[in-house]
Amino acid sequence: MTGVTLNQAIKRYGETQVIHGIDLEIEDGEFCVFVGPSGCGKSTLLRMIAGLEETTEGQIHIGAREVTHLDPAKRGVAMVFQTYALYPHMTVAENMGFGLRMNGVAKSEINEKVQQASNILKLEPYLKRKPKALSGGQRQRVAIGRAIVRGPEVFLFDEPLSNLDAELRVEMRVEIARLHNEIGATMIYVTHDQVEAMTMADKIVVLRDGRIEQVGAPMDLYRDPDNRFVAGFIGSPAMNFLECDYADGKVSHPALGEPLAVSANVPAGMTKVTLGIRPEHIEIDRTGEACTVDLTEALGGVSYSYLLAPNGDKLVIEERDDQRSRQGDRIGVQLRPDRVMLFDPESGLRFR
Amino acid sequence: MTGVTLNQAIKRYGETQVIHGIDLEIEDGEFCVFVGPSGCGKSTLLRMIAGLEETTEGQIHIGAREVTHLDPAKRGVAMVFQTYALYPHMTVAENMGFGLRMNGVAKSEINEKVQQASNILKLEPYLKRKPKALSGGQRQRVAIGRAIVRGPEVFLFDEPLSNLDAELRVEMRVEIARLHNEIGATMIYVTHDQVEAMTMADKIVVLRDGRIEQVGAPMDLYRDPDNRFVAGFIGSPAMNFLECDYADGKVSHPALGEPLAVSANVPAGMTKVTLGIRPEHIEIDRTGEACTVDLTEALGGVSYSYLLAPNGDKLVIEERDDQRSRQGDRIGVQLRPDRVMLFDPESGLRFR
Amino acid sequence: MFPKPIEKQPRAAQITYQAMLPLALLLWLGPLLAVALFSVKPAADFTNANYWGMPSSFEGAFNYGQVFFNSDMPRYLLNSFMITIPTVIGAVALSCMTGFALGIYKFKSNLWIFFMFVAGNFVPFQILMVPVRDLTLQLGLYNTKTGLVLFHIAFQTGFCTLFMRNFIRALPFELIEAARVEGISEWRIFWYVVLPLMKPAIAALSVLIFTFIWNDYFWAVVLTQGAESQPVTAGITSFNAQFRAAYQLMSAGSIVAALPPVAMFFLMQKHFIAGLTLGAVK
Amino acid sequence: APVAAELTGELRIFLDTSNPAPRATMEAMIERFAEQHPGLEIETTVIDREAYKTQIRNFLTADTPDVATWYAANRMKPYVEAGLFEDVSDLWAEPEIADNLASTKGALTIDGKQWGVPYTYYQWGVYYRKDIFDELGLTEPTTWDEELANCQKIVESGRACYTIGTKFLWTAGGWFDYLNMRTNGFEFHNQLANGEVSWEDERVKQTFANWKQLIDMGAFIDNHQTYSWQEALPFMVNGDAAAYLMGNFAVAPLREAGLTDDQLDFYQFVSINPDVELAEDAPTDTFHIPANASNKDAAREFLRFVVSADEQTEINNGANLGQLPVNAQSAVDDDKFLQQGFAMLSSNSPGGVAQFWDRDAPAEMAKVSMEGFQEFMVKPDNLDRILAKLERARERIYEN
Amino acid sequence: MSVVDVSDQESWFHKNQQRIAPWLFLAPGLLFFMVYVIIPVFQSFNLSLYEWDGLGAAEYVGFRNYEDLYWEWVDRDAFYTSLKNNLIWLLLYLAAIPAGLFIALFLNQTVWGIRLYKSLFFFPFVISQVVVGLVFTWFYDPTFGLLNEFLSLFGLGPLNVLGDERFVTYGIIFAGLWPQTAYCMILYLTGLNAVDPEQIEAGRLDGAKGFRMLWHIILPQLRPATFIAFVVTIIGALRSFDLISIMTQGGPFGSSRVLAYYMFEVALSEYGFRMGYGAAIAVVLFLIMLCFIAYFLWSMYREERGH
Ligand SMILES: Nc1ncnc2c1ncn2[C@@H]1O[C@H](COP(=O)(O)OP(=O)(O)OP(=O)(O)O)[C@@H](O)[C@H]1O
Ligand SMILES: Nc1ncnc2c1ncn2[C@@H]1O[C@H](COP(=O)(O)OP(=O)(O)OP(=O)(O)O)[C@@H](O)[C@H]1O
Ligand SMILES: [Mg+2]
Ligand SMILES: [Mg+2]
Repeated sequence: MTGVTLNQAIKRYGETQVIHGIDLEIEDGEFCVFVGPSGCGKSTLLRMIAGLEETTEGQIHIGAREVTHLDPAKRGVAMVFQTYALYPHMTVAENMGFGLRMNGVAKSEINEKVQQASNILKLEPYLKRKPKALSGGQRQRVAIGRAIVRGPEVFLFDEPLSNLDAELRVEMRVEIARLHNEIGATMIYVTHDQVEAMTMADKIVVLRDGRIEQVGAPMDLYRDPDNRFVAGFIGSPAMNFLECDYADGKVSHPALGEPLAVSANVPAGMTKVTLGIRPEHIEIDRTGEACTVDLTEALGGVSYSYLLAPNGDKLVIEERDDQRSRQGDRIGVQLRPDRVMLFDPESGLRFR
Repeated sequence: MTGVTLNQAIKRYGETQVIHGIDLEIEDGEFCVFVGPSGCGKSTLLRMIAGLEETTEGQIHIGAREVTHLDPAKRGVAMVFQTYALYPHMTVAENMGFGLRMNGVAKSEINEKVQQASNILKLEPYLKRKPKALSGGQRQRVAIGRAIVRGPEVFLFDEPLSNLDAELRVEMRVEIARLHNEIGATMIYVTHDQVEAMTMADKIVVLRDGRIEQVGAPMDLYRDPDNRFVAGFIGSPAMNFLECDYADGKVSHPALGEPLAVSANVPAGMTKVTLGIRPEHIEIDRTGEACTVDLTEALGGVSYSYLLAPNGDKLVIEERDDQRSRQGDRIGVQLRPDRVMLFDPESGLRFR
Repeated sequence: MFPKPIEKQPRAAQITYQAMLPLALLLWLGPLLAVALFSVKPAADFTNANYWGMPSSFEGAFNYGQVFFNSDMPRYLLNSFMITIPTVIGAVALSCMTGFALGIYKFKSNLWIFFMFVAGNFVPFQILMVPVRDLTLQLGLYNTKTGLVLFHIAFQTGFCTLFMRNFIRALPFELIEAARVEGISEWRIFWYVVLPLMKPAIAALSVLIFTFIWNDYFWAVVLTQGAESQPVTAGITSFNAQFRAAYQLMSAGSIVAALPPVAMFFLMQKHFIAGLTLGAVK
Repeated sequence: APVAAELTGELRIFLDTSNPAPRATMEAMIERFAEQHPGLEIETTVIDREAYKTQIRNFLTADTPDVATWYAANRMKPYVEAGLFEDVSDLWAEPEIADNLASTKGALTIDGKQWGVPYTYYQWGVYYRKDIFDELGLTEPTTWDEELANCQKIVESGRACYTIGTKFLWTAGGWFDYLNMRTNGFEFHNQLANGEVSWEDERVKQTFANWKQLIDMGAFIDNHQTYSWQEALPFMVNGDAAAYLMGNFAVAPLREAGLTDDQLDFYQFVSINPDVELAEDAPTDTFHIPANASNKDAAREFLRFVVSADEQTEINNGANLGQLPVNAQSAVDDDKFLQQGFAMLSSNSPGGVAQFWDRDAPAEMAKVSMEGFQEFMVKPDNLDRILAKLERARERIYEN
Repeated sequence: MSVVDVSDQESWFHKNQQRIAPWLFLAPGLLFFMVYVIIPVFQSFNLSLYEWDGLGAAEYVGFRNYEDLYWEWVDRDAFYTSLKNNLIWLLLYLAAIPAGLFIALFLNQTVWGIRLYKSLFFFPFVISQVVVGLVFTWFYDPTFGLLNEFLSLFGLGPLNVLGDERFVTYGIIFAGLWPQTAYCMILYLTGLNAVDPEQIEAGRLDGAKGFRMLWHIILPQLRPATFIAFVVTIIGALRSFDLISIMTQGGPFGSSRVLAYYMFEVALSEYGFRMGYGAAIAVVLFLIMLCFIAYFLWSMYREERGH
């Protein structure tokens, strides 16, 4: 059992509290991704798990052991940094074997482990090179290799791909996913990249201001967010939100024409709700005239139109077929009612 | 008339020639985007227009004036740099007014113009700040403001958004597009971002190794590329290319099952052609078994599946509906014949 | 690049520039060239008031021979080396450690200790003169190379710490964190991770300190006297007393005294300039 | 010596005679002393002459030798007052020394006790280019008027009368010594050195007025403030200056520079005020026993040995120090300058013998005043300001 | 809750490693620095209240030494001269900054062999001030110095720079400017390397050229280099000792003294050994320098906070 459990974990820097009592259970072998806006505490949380930051209050367990105040070295974790943090004066092989060497492991054993890891990561041709002589992707692979060699129970990644360019990012993403399949260790991964989070995670943890907003599988979060923040954060382009009047199970908004019946447990007496709908769940009604196309962006296979509702609200819709809207067109929209979500305008909580 | 015309423009650095006789006509008020792989000469070309690089041979006209050997300041152009290149010791207002000040414009007039520009870009609250105290997006806006204030006939942008993070990039993209609509000046814009090129350009110039591959409106390039390079370069995920046998107007490939009839003017005697098809123009035939799903990536509204053809070729397909493939599935594919393109395997030229 | 690259300017400007470079250099190094010229002249040239003309005969070998075989110069040179080299080693070693401590660890008094080093580095060293002299006397190290070396090490530690700490600050902190996660003790992090990365700084600093110490005159005068322990800067004054008004010998002596740092500078030019960039401009 | 044979232990001797010739002389002398005392282990340390002046402060308090060289008069006063020198009045009571060294006793006496013994001294005076004097038809002057007349002729011939280099100040002190002693007498000079007379005293002003006469007529070379005494030698060698007021040690470099004894001669500084007796500068170099010495018996024996008539003859002869022996029983080398100097000091210096300005006046006062002399030589018009400054310094320095 | 074993010495050290380690690393350097630099500063303060000739016992005299300094100031004596000269040094030495900038601009090109030129121009900084002093002494020599040969070409001179109390300080400062300019030059050369080329281009587009480009765009970016050049020049000016000692020994008649030299002269030279008085002079010098140290530390503090 080498899952990771956080129990009311709190982090303060002097007066300012940046992590507010996080409870989280990460299963053995799970791939868990932390996402959230910049400054929400993703890195801090990860570094608390690694032991690089003191945990102010609460407990952290790795497997059955409590590690809250343990030395980083003793936690059985390995970390991969955004900047790779390779030792520039050592060759790839030395980089990977360094931790073992310092801990007095025999040469032959080190060699063997380095060999294994470089096998997995296809690093053999580069073992004798210094990091300088490697490309960004290769460096990142070495950093991962260094983590693997130590055979940790938990891997920690802090935005490991954000220094790579788009193409390489895709490649390495696939690589890390493959690695996870192969060695099956628990992995915790911080990113702010939608695509990485969606495609790699078994479980996504959405953080905001040092608190967990929602935890769940990627498509669960996409389809079934708990609140407006998660709904808006996951998915690109972001979900559209319209402030609507609500009455009798129906929402009305100038953009919609007819009030729309939505099945959601809106508490009695609510007259205003926030409606959420993703761009791809809006269909165009070319006979309608309620909205104006403000701008269209054709990306090739898909295009996005930015609509202005009669009351000035904005809506993004996705169009796929070749017959697309043009700037200035007046069109109507129809929302797929099963995809419409309603949120409390105050708290942002979703009415399910 | 303030279009830009390049006439056999050539640039050499010592022995190495990096721009090979470019002929290009950019209309007055047009938004022209240069794209191409890294090192193809986009920046060099832009800087030749700006006058920051000597033009070795050929002529450059801005409007009716020949400017080939004119001082940058005298060309009536303004440039926005990737790194913003704001003067760190001047306030926003001073930054924007600096060019006018250098040209001896009266204080009151400078103030007025700065005011106008900051109006357009919503920079009023920041006029007194130093660039250090601004966010990336604000800085970029100031850089644009500085360009506007000088009232140039031509705006030049060199990857102006690539230092911003994803969200801001979208925002600023819309902003620049709006600005172009508003002031209607000629703009030349260098980027390597697909989305920017597709959404902003009136005209895209695809460069490769210092030569123009194709010039045209974005969707024209997307739908009707002249050659394999352009076809592969424009669109994301990239077009799939399959090396096929060709006979009697039909192409055959292990992934396809039946040979597929394609209408294209393939020269007589050709037995091998390269077939190109975009991911969104492939349909899944769940009864088929020719291909294996190697990996799927669900991004929410859309998901991409990476297929392995029986002969090991790779194919990416886009799936939108909720019933998606899973890793290991065996499926067949059907290409939309009207969307299939054929290219000469040698020269890469398209058979239309 | 500012000013505008000369190769982008008209041919005439380029040629003028190329021609002006050696001229300017001659002018700039004029005084030194004069000394070099003096050092190969025969004594007769000075009595005949042929100060600035060509040597009437080339006496370089004789003059330098005098310096090396007929004066205390070799001893002074040797002293200089015996003072400079241990100082360089000591100051660099100490400051590697202080720089590491101040650059890597977060503790309350960190910044204050750092500032203390910096401030001490800029203290007018005259204020240290009397107490340091007394201290050295009490330690029985007055007029010994050791006494001079110890003080130099201590005083240079201020500057070196400033330099090293800023250099270490600029290293990616993740490297240390990575090592910590790997379970490497602090001492070994210093030894195996940080020290190898500081090689360029160490090289740069060594050259700098070498020059500083070699050229030190003040402390040489305050803490030592006599040929058995004085370095060449102080030695050259008594050398000059010995050969008073023998300009050719004084010149030769000066050239000899100036040579080692110059040689050092040329050998390690790259590091030297890098060192100034790092240590100073930072 | 009768008691000598039993001496044992270690004898450490510090010398400041660092120039090659004197060094060899002293080492040879010590060698001879060692031969007489085979039981004694002698260790000699030679320290650079300039360095010695500051180092003596250190070794007198720590790591002390048994015998050390130094200078007489006020120069030894700080150490005597600090109790760092041994009282050797007992030696001076011994007839051999009492009888033969009487002439230098005063220079080594403070508070009525003697604190060391001299081993050599040398005369000061005017060294001049006899050939130039001959060329201009001049003779050695003896009075101030003759001096001025001579000088006038020399200046008219396009030369300076005197070369001098005042960069290190003390050479100007020599001029002041002579001018003041000749103008106001030895007693007055001593009082001034001891801070008993005001610098703004009319008599002092008279001294400077005499000096100014020379300055105004261009007697001294230009730019002397930029030269050391050695750097001023070439002016004399090249014939740009006719004379040099200097100690006898100047003879060697002048000879080395190629002047023969035919070209070079010596005369006593002229008398100015006929009412005062002639007095001379004759700096005395000395040996002392530090108070912390460990082998004082041997040290005393060494001092006796140094001043003995034979040794004095030996070490001061032309081949060695080339200076004057302090023992009246010794023979003076027949070098012409030594002979003249010896004659002058023993028979023509009734006023007394001064040590030299920077040995007679306290160090601080010497420093400030010599700076003043230098300034005066360059800007004689500043005299009042200079004297006011010296007077202020006097008030401060002698106060405690 | 599992408690870590504290009984073992090893493990206690390990547990507190991060807290103890910096002090262990600091200890030797700090010890040295304390003993040789920090404590002596305070000792000097203390000593300045005593009168002591370095031999006997020190006598407490309170502020007597400072009082004497004050009177020297009032009487325009040595202390006054030294302080005045120090101010002249401070002011004129700063000329090294524009001069260094000028040479740096001149050399900031990429022609063949420029690297060699740059290092040769840096040369004067590497050689000892003792040698520099000697060289310039000859340069100024009233009988054969190059300066006078040069002046005589214009029918001027002769000038005895080092022998004339009106010129001597300027003459020495000029000699000092030679290596100091080289130092500033190298600082500016490295600074110019770091100038953002895009800003220069932006400036060109904005129509700034030549001096206006330098003033408005380059100089502001060279601020860090200028700052360091300023600091090292000020400190160099206040520390100036070697040149004076070699070239004039404070003369003629003490007119080229500065505090640093005066202090040495008073405390340790042949006629000196007024230790307390010397310490008092050093304290004054220290207080002047303290303004600059404080300014420097304050700038650094702001920057540290900025990060
Ligand atoms: N040493 C510190 N002292 C005070 N506050 C800190 C410190 N380190 C981080 N913080 C604060 O803690 C919060 C969380 O920072 P953290 O680096 O964990 O954010 P993040 O989610 O990783 O952001 P990003 O996506 O930008 O990396 C931020 O508001 C930050 O300002
Ligand atoms: N000063 C120079 N000397 C020699 N070659 C140069 C110089 N500047 C650019 N080049 C070469 O010119 C070519 C075009 O460079 P340019 O910067 O225009 O490419 P780019 O298309 O802007 O690339 P990127 O997308 O990476 O910015 C490159 O191959 C580059 O190596
Ligand atoms: Mg982070
Ligand atoms: Mg580019």
